[in-house]
Parts: sequence; structure tokens; C-alpha cells
Amino acid sequence: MPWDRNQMAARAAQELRDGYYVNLGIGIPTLVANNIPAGMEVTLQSENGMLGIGPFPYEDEVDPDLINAGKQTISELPSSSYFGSEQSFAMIRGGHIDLTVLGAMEVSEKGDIANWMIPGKMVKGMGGAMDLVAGVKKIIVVMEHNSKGGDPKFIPECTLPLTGKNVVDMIITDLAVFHRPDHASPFRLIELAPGVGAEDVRAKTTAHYEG
Amino acid sequence: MPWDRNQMAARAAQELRDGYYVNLGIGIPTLVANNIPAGMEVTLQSENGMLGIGPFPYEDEVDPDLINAGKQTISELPSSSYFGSEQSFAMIRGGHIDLTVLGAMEVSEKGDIANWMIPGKMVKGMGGAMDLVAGVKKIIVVMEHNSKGGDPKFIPECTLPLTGKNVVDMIITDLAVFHRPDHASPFRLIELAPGVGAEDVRAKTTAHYEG
Amino acid sequence: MKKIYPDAGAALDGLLADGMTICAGGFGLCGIPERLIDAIRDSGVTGLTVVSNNAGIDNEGLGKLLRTRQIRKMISSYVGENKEFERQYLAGELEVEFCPQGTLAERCRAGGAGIPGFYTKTGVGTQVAEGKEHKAFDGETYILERGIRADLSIVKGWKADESGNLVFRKTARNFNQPMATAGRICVAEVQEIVPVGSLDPDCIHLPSIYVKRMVLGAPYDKKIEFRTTRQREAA
Amino acid sequence: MKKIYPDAGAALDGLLADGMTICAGGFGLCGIPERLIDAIRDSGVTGLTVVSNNAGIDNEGLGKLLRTRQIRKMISSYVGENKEFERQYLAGELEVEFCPQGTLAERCRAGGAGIPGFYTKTGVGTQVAEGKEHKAFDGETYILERGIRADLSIVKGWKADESGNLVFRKTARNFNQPMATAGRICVAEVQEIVPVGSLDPDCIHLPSIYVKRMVLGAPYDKKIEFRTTRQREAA
Repeated sequence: MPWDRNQMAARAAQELRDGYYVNLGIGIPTLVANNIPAGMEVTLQSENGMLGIGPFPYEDEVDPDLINAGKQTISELPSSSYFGSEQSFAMIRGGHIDLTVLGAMEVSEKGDIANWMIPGKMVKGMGGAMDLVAGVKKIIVVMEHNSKGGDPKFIPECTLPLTGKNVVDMIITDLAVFHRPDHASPFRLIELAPGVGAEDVRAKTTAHYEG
Repeated sequence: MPWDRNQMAARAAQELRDGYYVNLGIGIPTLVANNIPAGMEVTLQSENGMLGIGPFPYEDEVDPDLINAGKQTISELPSSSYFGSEQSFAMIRGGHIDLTVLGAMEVSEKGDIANWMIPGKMVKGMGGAMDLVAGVKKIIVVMEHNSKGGDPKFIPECTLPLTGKNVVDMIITDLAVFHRPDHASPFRLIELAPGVGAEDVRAKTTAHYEG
Repeated sequence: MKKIYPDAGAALDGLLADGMTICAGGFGLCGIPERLIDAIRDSGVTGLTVVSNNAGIDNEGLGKLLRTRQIRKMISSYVGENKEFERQYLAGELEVEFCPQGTLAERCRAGGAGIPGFYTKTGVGTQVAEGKEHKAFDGETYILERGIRADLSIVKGWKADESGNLVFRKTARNFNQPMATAGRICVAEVQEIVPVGSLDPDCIHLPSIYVKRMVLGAPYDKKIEFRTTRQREAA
Repeated sequence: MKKIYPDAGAALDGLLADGMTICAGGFGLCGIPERLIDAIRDSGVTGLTVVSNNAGIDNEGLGKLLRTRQIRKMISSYVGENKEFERQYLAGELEVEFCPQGTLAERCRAGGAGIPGFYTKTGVGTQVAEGKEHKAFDGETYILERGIRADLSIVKGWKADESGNLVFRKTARNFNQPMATAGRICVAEVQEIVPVGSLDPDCIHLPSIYVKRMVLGAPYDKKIEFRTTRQREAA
């Protein structure tokens, strides 16, 4: 049985380590915050200028001056700090963030990622995605294994405009987990969702991978 | 009668304007602070990370955490702010400081300045001098017209290693004031110390200048 | 040297010209210079290039200047949530230069710091890198990005003292800090102006040197794009 | 994740190696990481390259590591006020790379921000420009300067909370801020450690992400290089 959205997020959460500073993308990646193991200290960064994101606020705590990168109202923690966008991205681009979890439309077998633009559709812009994939120490993509139309999303070569080239370290889909130890190595299938067979995954994937 | 050190500083102070942000070098330039016209608001920057330098502290106010770029103890003003060295020099290099007054060993007729190094002697380093001459909007040099040995210091070509090339806007010596409206123009003699003749100045200067 | 102006229109007096470039602070609708945007709209100035992370939403923030067609070009990282923007963009009436968010923040900081260009890994191998100089440092490839200098910066602060020292509040700081430094002149609107000496000199986010003119913008009716909340658990 | 170590030696445990590069905060003797310098001296590590605006004075600050000959190379903007430095330098025992103060601050900030190189006007036409790439932007000439990354940063803060958020005091901030970001790991010593929640989140000078280990260094006997005072006027 394939993993659901929350299970995919839980799988990504297994990659967290005590003391990590982490940036979570919009969508499934946001759910990783609900799956941080008890007793583990993980600090969440928001690229609009905050370290230490708290939960959504209670109705009477909503503050227009306190939002996350998805422009949602949030709350602060006792350990939070605020800073400007130039400092926020100095952190991201300077390699100080340990891990980011992002969604994607396509990932190639070489670790390229496309998640910001579909030509011919309205283009909204890349926001901070290109900075995150270029700067963060470890890049995890969480995405459905196949598109709604059934097309593979882990593919030999991205067809959409790239967000970053040779940057992805791990791919978590609803069917399986792929990982590579460094950016010169190919991806390896390291885990299957319960009841999903390696042949299933192979049949639904066009990318080359090991294992 | 040539100007004394304080008179030279007073002449430099005539270039101040209300609302200016100013950086003063060590030595005679420091005396400019005592000559700010009454009623004029001038804010002094210290490149070690402070805007709004106050006077030297009273004995019981001395604070090791509060020094100027000359490493002297100073005091703060109600309008003071502190920042890091990267921000301090972003201000200087970004053209946000209106005026700097600096000492010099030599200035050339093309506006080059040498004030950091004498080869063969112990070299202490340029500190922030190269940043100041490269970034501040207006550069005023205050120096003796001749060296202790009687050699001209405003000369055709600097003989000492440069601090900056084609950067000086005004030269105030004990004998005269030279100015140029832009960095493509030659210097012009615009003022003489009382009792000093234009021929005196000409005889004691090897640089070409107008007027 | 009085920096305080009676209203946003007065604070912008003499600073606006058709075809100029403006750096604007804010992220989404958080920490945007509302009063100054209104005053720019009322001035009728046109052909603007606006450097701002976002473009507001329909009729809020910079959306107001899009609606009046005063903006010719946007330099932004993300412009969703704006139908009028979409219409003008797809109709070819509005030029857009997409710039990664971190590159945009750094370009403005660089411009303000006298740095005309810097190298970054962000965007290497993507459309963003096309036509830009590539250079290898220690075996890795980087692209050259340009510092941005603007004719004018408009920012929104929380508190300012009378000398122009400014502090921001929570995530409303965002792009206001780098944008303020990139303009040849910066005008700030704030929620509160306090006497000199009221702010902690160790906690000034934007030193007075950057703020040449300011205006008290309060009261503010701050808009929220996505109000997300949680429920208190029953006792 | 405990970041607090019992003493400076413990905080540096496992981080020191001969020939490494260290970024050190401070300006003159103001805001220097005294305890960490002492611990480096006691460790006996040698062949160090130290990036620091100054080199201390005789037997104070980095002067201690010069005296013990643990430093092979300094990257600094100003090294006056140090006889032992002068002796080693003139004897060719110590290598020195002079770097303009603003370029040094920017190089460390750049290194910490993932920028391997940037262009600046500072030093154009001087010895500092020799051998460096020159490039024209909008008709003006600039030189390429490199970002600095170090194996270790050592800084001195005023207060830290238990999570590693750090604030500095007055002009003791100086190079501590950019230096802290340039090291692959940063160790901070502070005068006071306060509980999480005690510091204003809008006024954190160095967010906790940069501070991996810290130690309470108090009590401090802060040295003053030039004690200048004025007299109270008689009443």
C-alpha cells in the first residue's frame, strides 16, 4: 500500500537529527514539522526572515507582522529570532541550513530538480527555491511517484525548466525512497512502501537507479 | 602666517553641511569634530561599527566596549547606533558617507593619495583608509604643505605606495586650499592662509594646479 | 536637519520621475510601505521599474500601481496571487525579470554596499544563468549577478527615532532592510516616531544614515494573505 | 542538543588541527575571544593562519599566539602596536596578507554567505589590486576579491541564550558578526548565558544557527588600548 501524504512526511522526518536547522517547502514538506521525533531539537527556518517557527497561532494571537514564507500566519517560540531577507539567504546560500524538504514536478536520475515553472502556463516565479537547492547541505524531495496522468516524475532527464542541477540527495515518493551518498553517485532504491514491490517501482520509473 | 593644526581642522569644518554623515581620520582630522558650526547636525561614523560618536568619556564612564577606530575610549550620544564591521563598511563603500577628512603623506596632482605605507619601514597596514577613499562621496585631505625635511607633499606623482588613485577632492594644508569640482578636472588654488602669498605656495609645490 | 514630513506625498516631493527605478520593501503584504505606494499612485508617475520580492495582490500593495498601469517592469522572485498582474504580463504589457529570492536580496544589499557584482551558485544550470558570466572557484561553477542600485527606496518600519534610526517588527523586516540601502535616497514610513534616545543603540536595524525622509503612516490596517490558525484544545 | 561547554578547552575539543585557518572576532582588544585564544595557546596547535582585523598587542589577544609562534600567517588590515609581531615579520618568520578593513569584513561575510568572489572599488590602482582580476561595470573599474571560509570561527559575545542566540554590546560587536559566519564551525564565548526567551527576538545579532558551541567566559578583565577621557568642568 503506497504511503499517504503524512506517511511520506514521516519518512522524511526520519532524516532529521538532533540540533538540525531545517527549511520546509510548501505542501507535503510542511507536514514534516508534525513528525519531528519527541525529544529531538529541530529548528525551522522561514526564508522571509525567521528562525524558530512555532505552530499556527490561536485566533486571538494572529499577527499580520508574523508570517511564514507561504504567507500564512504563524507563531513564535521562546528561541525565535528575526532578521532581514539578506541575512536569511546568507544563511541558506552559505550552507548553514542542514536540510531542506521540497516538493517537485520532476527529478532526474542526475539529481536535477524542476519545481518552479511550466512553460505556457502562468509563471509565478521561483521564490527561494533556487537558493535552497543551491545552498542547503542536504536536499530531500518529497513527491508523488507518478503524475495524476500516470507519468513518471523520477526520469532520465527533466523536461521542465530546472530549479537546480545535480542537487538532490534523496527522493521520497508514495512508493519508495531513493538515495545517493554524494553528487557523483547514482541514486539507489533503499526502501519500499509496505506492500509495494521493487518491480512495481521499476515499472513506474523511467530514471536509471541502482538496487 | 600659516594655519596651525586647529585652524586647518576649522577650515575643513567649513565643508560640513547640515545633516552630513562624516568619517574623520586620526590626527588633525579628529580636530574637525571640535569645529562643527553651532546648530549644524553632523553625525560622525566610526568604522569599527558606530554612528554618532560622542566626546571622550568622563573618567568614571570609561567603557572598554566603547572605542573609536583609533582604539580610544569614547562616549555615545542619544542618537547613536552600533553595527558590525560588515555593515559599517557597507555604509562606507556603498557611498552613504558624505565626507571624510584624512591625513596624507603625499597627494598627486591627479588626486592620488598615499597615506598608509613607507617601504623599508615597518608596515602596519592600511586599516580602513583604502575603503574610505574608494567609497566616501567627498574626500578631503588635511596635511602639512611640506614634510619636516621641506619636501613638497602635493606633487606631480606619488612616490609612496598608493591608498587610492584619483580620489581626492580637496587638499587643505597649512598654507593653502586646493579644490577640484570633479575627478576629471585639475586642482585649483582657491584659498591662502592669511599672509601667505600665491608665489610662496607655488615655490613650495611641485604639483601642477590652476589659479 | 528635519527628516520628518507631514505626509507621504510631501515625503516624496521632488523625488519622483517617469521611468525611474524604485526598490520597495515587504514580503507579500507583510511590511509593505502602504502610504508611500498610495502617494506614488496619486502622483501619477509612470513607466516605473519596481524591484520588489512580490507584486502585491489585486488592488493591495504594488497591485495598486499595476492597476493604474504605472509600472512598466517588475524585478521579483514571486508574483502569484495577482490577477491583474497575470493579465498584463500575458498581454505583454508588463515586463518581468524573475530573480531568485536570495539573489534578489543579495543584489540589493550589494548595490547598497558598493558591490557591482558577485558570484553565486544559485541558478547555475537553470534559465536564470542564461547570458550570465560563469566562473569556477575551487572547482565549482558560479554565475555573476549584478548589484542593484535604484533611484529611490521605499520601506516600512515599526518605530523610528527623530534622527531616523529605525527598527522593524518580527517578519515585517524582510526585504525592507536590504532595499533601504539600495536607493540613492530612502524614504521610510513607520508606525511610530519616538524621541531620540528611546531606542536601544545596540538594536537599531537600519541606522539613521540610510533614512533621509520619513513619515508617520499609522494607523495601519494590515492585510493578511492567508489567515491560518489552530484551535485551543478543550480544557 | 547542548551547546554549552564547561570551559574554552572543552568547547574547542576535536576542532583544532595544525595548519588550520581560524577567523577571530574583535577590533584591537575590544570584543576579542580571550578565553578561546588562551585555550588555543594551551592546546599547542601550530602553523595557524589567523584571519583577524588586528593581531593583538604584545602578549594580549592574538599577541599571545604570536609569542608562542603558533601563527604562521595573518590576514589583517592593521597590525600596529605589537613589537613581537614586528620582529617576526621583519625576520621573515611570519607571513602577513594585508587586506583593507572593509574588504576583510566583506570577504568574511561573503564566505559565510556562499559568495566565493565579489567586486569592489577598494584598492583599485594600489598594491592590493596587483594580480587580481579587474573588471569594468558601468564604466568604472573594480577588482575581484575572494570570500573567506575558515575551519573555525572564534568570537566573543555579550549575552547568549541557551539555544545559542547571541547579542553583542556597543562597539565590541565589530568583526565578531562577519567572522562568526565564515567558519565551518563557530565557537562563541560570552559574558552571560541567559535562559531561552530572555532575549528580544527582534534584537538577536547572531542567530543560533551560527553558534554551534559556547562557553561562559566571565569574569572578564577587559583591556583598553588608549584610555582617553575628558575632565568634568568645575561647577
